[in-house]
Amino acid sequence: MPDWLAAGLITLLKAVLVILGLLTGFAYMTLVERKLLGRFQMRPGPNRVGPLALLQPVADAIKSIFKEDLQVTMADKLVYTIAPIISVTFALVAFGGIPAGPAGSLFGENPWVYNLDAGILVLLAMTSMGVYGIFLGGWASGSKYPLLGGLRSSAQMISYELGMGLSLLGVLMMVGSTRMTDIVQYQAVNGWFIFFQAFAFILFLISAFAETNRAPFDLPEAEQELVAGFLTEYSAIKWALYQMAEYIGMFTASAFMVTMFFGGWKGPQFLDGLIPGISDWPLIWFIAKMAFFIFFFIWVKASILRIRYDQLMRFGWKVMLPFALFNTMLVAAYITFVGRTEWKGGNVYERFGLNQGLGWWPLGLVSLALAAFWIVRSDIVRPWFNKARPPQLDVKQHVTIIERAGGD
Amino acid sequence: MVGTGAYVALSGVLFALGLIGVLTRRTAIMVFLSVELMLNAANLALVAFARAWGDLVGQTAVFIVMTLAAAEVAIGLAIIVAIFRKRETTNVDDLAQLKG
Amino acid sequence: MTYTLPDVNFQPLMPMLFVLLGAIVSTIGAFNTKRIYVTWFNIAMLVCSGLAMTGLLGYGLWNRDLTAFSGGVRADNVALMIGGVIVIGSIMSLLVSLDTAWRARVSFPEFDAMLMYAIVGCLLIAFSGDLIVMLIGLEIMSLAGYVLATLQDSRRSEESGLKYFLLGSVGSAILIYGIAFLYGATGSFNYASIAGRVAEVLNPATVTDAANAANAVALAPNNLGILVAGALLILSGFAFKVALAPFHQWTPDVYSGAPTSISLFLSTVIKVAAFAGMLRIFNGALVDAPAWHSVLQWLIAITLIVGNMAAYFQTNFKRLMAYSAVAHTGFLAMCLLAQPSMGGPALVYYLLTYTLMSGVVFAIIAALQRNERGLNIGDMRGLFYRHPAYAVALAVCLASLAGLPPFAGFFGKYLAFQAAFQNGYQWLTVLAAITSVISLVYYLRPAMLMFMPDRTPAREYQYGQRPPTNATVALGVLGVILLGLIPSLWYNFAANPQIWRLLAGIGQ
Amino acid sequence: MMHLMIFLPLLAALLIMIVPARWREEVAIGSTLLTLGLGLAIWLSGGTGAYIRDWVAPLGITYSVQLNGVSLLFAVIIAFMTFVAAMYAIRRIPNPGTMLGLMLAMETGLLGIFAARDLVLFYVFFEWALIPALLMLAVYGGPSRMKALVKFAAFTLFGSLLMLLSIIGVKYYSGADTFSLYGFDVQTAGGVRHMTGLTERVIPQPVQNWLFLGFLLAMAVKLPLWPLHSWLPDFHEQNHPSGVPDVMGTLYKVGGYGLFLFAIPLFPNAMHDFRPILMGLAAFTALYAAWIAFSQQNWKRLLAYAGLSHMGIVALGIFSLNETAVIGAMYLLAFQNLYTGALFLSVGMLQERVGSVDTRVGGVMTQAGALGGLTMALWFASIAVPGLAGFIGEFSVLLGAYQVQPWITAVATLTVIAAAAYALTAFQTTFWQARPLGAVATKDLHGLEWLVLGLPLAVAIFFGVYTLPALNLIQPAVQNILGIAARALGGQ
Amino acid sequence: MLVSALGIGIIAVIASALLGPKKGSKAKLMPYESGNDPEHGGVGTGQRFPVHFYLVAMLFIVFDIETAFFYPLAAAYQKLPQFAFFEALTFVLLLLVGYYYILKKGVLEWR
Repeated sequence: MPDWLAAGLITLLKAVLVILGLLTGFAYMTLVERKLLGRFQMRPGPNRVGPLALLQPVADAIKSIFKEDLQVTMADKLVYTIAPIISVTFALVAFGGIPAGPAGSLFGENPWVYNLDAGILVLLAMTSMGVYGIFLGGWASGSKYPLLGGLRSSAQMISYELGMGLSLLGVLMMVGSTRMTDIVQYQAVNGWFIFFQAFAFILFLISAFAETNRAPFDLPEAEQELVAGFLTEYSAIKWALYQMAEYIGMFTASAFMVTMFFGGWKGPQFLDGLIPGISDWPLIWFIAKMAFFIFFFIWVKASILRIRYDQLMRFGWKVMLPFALFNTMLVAAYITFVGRTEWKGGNVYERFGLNQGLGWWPLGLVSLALAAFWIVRSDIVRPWFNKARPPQLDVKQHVTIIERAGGD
Repeated sequence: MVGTGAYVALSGVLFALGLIGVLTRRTAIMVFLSVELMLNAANLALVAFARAWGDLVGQTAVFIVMTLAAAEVAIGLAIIVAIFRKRETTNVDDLAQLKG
Repeated sequence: MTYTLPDVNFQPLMPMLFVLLGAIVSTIGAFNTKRIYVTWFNIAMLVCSGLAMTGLLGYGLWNRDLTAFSGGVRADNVALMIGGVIVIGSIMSLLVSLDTAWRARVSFPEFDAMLMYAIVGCLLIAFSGDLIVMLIGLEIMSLAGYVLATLQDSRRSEESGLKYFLLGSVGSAILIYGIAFLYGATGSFNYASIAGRVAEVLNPATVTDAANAANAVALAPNNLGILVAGALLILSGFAFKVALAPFHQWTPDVYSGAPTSISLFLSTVIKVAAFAGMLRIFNGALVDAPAWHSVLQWLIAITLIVGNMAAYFQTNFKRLMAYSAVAHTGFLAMCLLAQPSMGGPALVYYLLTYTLMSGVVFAIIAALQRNERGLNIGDMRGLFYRHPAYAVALAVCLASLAGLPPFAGFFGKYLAFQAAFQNGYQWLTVLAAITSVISLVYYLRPAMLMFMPDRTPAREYQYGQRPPTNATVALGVLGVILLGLIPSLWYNFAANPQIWRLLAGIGQ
Repeated sequence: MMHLMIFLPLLAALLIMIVPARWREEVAIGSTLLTLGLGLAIWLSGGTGAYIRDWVAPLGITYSVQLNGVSLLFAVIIAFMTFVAAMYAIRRIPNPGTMLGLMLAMETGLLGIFAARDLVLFYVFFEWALIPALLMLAVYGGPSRMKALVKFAAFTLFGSLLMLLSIIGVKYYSGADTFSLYGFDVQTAGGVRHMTGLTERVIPQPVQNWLFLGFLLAMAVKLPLWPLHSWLPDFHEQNHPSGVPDVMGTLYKVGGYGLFLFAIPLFPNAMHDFRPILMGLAAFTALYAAWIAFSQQNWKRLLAYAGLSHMGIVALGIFSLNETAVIGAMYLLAFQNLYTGALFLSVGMLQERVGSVDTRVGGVMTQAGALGGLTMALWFASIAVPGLAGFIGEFSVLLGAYQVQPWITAVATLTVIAAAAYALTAFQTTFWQARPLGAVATKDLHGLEWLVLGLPLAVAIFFGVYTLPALNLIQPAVQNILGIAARALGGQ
Repeated sequence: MLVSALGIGIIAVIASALLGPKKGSKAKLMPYESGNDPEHGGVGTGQRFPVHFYLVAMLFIVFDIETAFFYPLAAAYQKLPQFAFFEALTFVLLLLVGYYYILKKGVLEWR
């Protein structure tokens, strides 16, 4: 068997494994979510199908396959069918680029399906492809509410994509590579980025919630607003595919956050003192951290109210974008003016007689302070996006124009 | 390893398709999309030539062309939307107001 | 991996930075102040830009041939002269817009902002040292131009804007594809190195650099074909931009569909900039390249015939001027056929005079028209007895456009003819002379009608004469007469053969 | 003095735009008189030398002017006729400011044409003079002036643009340094450098023919030669009935002069080769125009065709390249302006009195004897009655041309007879015959009008009898020019 | 990866199409508009949506390209000389000009 074929087959095998894993994860996550939400709301949650309702997802799956697949008369048949497939496909593909362990840790193979130089870019690109699924689905339904819902969801996703992309730039500048394994390795050596880029992390977290259409940004599912948004005319398996895409998106976002800010597959180094090698246990740390974020997603859904659509958009454009940009420039300035010696009279450490080994920590402090300030004094931030100002017609100018026109 | 010629040929095909689209399509949006196709053909050619010359400048140029394409999209859509909202047509032939 | 810093030098950028400052101020400052202040500020910035080019601001750009950003920006004398023309045309546009923009309902700061951005693009083309910078400038200019053409909230202007946009973007796409090919054939975007590589491609024996030799050999069989294809694609792309027939179809619609003060801008400054690009590429980078001459001469021939014949049948003066712009493109492009040392100065001279005379004509149309459709030729009967100064100015500029001495247009035409004639395109000059006769007829009709006494009530806007327009007209007419009587005022700067050798990067 | 003479009228024209309306006439008459005086003074001083300065140095375009010989004679006559026309204009045209301004502007153009010794400068003045002529027609013209205007301008420009091409070609192919006819020296850093003029070089032959054709086309339109003449009658017919613009238009027949001064020295071989065809064309033009004139019933068209017929003779003389004929042609060209111009003015007077320029008015002589008499005298000059200036020129042309192409000249001679026929017929139907019933009484000449018709007639008689002053100017110039041509021909 | 992911989606849809019941009725297949009869005729027939969405789309394109420019810069930032910071600053400032403009124009206001 030629090498390339073998490599290809192994890749395919890994892909299928990841997908099956994700699908199973999705199925059980629905269960977990319902259970947890039940707990949060002081009720038992699902508890009928099988022990601990463990068979509930299976029942749901069977139901959605055997359910009647409605197709609205005015829909564009082809696009209507393709849209959910697009959605789920790219959601699945996105996950494949995230490394779950060091090279060769998965039975001698690499624990990722693909590892590209531009890993982060690919990941962002794949996640943004989800917009197509949603927009096309809404448009192809041939109905008013799905159309508007689809538009709104798309607008929301693209708006927050900016904040998401920009908030990662600080990390990229510090690492100097867009390859995810490099980023993880860097964190293993220098410490997790959550310590240096707390502010960026908060921005990223919020964007991730909006990107995955999760509460408090789950406008597409806001029944009070537009029925069920782009999902209004979907049912059965297609509806299930959209749900699948959403949950897988959540997985991806969690994994991404873990990789970027929480050291990826590496455990905390200080634990090595207790149990040697614990920080390198493959997959374990990764899945554990991911699980925390998935829990976090559900936690937030249970705790925070859904925000209004105009608030959502304003927040995205007026707060996320400028702050993400600010954060980027902050890091850039730090690198240039603090960490470099070429600035007049040596770098800042030397000038103030500080220890050169401080590394990123001052930046981390600044970032943390910023994040804390941002959260604590959110009542100052809030009016920036909360107050709607109707566009005003400059009456005076208008009148002057008419006067100067001399009645012509 | 695919040769430069093949890439250039492919870009030529794309460009020709775009040009044909420009010449035959009557909807402003479709003409516009054809133009985008032509731009991407240029990008492909640039990348292929950049590889042939072992030179990064060509790839930088692609970046700039992408930006230009985006700017064109923004402005083009704005114009098309402005007209669409007034006239409910984007058919180039319907713009009878101005005949060459 | 090592990174080499581009040589950063803001001096050659100063003219553009001034204009950019104006653009930015119009973009963000206009929320707090009236448009008129913004416009005056912009005019001041343009003047500063012009001064920066002439070197009156404490440092000189003239004769210094400064470059920046690895040769991406070149402030050589050619750039400075064309930049001067651009600035003059822009000042005229802004002055006219002060009077007429509110009548055309485009009197808002965005108008100024777009205009200034377009000027930045234009200057960037003139100052470009490689294809990328030229492309960026061209696109800034074109995109702002599309917006300008559409800015007025009327169906006419929006449709013309759409037409402009669609055809313009097709032109850009073709141009970019051509640039890609040129890069493929020569491996560089820089004009000077392209010119060098063209020589190598044509004559591989001259290759000196070993690395280049390897590359040249690797691509050798295809190089010449790719080069020619690239040159022709770029030529067609520019033909769209400068409105050479048969790529001119958008011109009359856009020029007559857009508000007149914008038509002024589009037909002068934009055209000047597009020609600057052509000059840079065809008389600089590709001066030795084969094939494009012979295609260009046919394009010019078609342009001359189509432009002049079509203008002959127009009854709307604004539309007539639009076709006249097409016809003049033909004359202007004749300069490109010649050797740079001869065609270059001719083109620069012609561009200035063309800007002045076209500017005046559009300014007067803008001032006197009752609506944005422009004046009908019949409406101009007896104009001399109602607006004598404007009528005389218009007559002077029309005579100049027709190429009658002692006005500047004559020398422009003379130089263009001479350039083409002495470089072996005698048949083209004969054709140009014959089509000029047609052009004379269509310029003459409105010019003469103005002087014919008329008893019917005035058909133009009565309160059109305002100080800024007067200033524009005075500037233009003065320029047309002075340049006609003493062409050396401008031509002597351009005639130095040294600067045209530098255009192609020879002798650096 | 020479530059002052050329540009004084233009300054006066600009002054007319500025000064109050009531001073305009004084300014105009004064400046024309002054110009004439300057011209005569130059004549008395024996002409001026060549004055050459760089104009557009990189292109070799110079400002080189000279008033001597033929050009001096022409210049003086133009100054004189402008003065005469201006006198008539202030009496005849209500609110004549614009007209006077245009006339003066045109005078500068015409003087410039004759003074120019640089091809491009010549072209510039050539076109310059066109503009006031067009404006006169536009402002004061008749009902269908637009057509006449377009025709006039299109014909002229068609020729002159091709001429521009040959001007470019002349310098390019001859290899001269400047467009000036004569070479000159310039001070440069490296010492004195001689800039070769056009007459110092010879244009190679096959090219010379083409360039000559381009040049000829412009001159033939202006002259005009058949078949490029059709703008002429329309132009005169549509002009202001007073005839003042026509006078300027008549002066404007610079084609012959251009052929003489530029074509002969620059394209001698081509002219020599084309001589039979060109002479035939000229003779045909003369005869054809006379024939057409015979059937005209509009005085202005009639005069236009008469002028065309004269120009045919002039062209015949120039193309023959024979010294006698060329001298005659120049003589005729110079004085034809006088009497044809004066005739246009007399037609203007006639129109003022009877309200029409029709040749069949009848009986004017009975009431306005002086008008009729002076008109008749001018007609005699026009049809070359001996003792008047026209005769000298026409006779010399025919005499000289006969030595070159006897048969063609014989045909041309018929023109003399035809001229007598059309002139006398028209005169008879207008001035004699019976006055139609109910026609208003016509007044005779009064005041300035005597001067307007009398002065040109006096000059025509003077030069018809005493030719020496004019010949002294013409003959050396012609010999000089033909000498240059002969050198070029001999060198071939 | 792409192939298998695509496969899953397609298989699911086909399975459902084969296995699920098909008993559509007119009312059931009518677009849902809160019980009202649908107003217009389906996909691509002159449906209008607020122009604001176009604006957002355009703004996204512009700012996304800006982000795309930032990525290579960020990846190479540490190896670049100090000049890179000022270049980035210029870029961001120019971007902010546009941002300020749309902010003042009220494009980011939602009603």
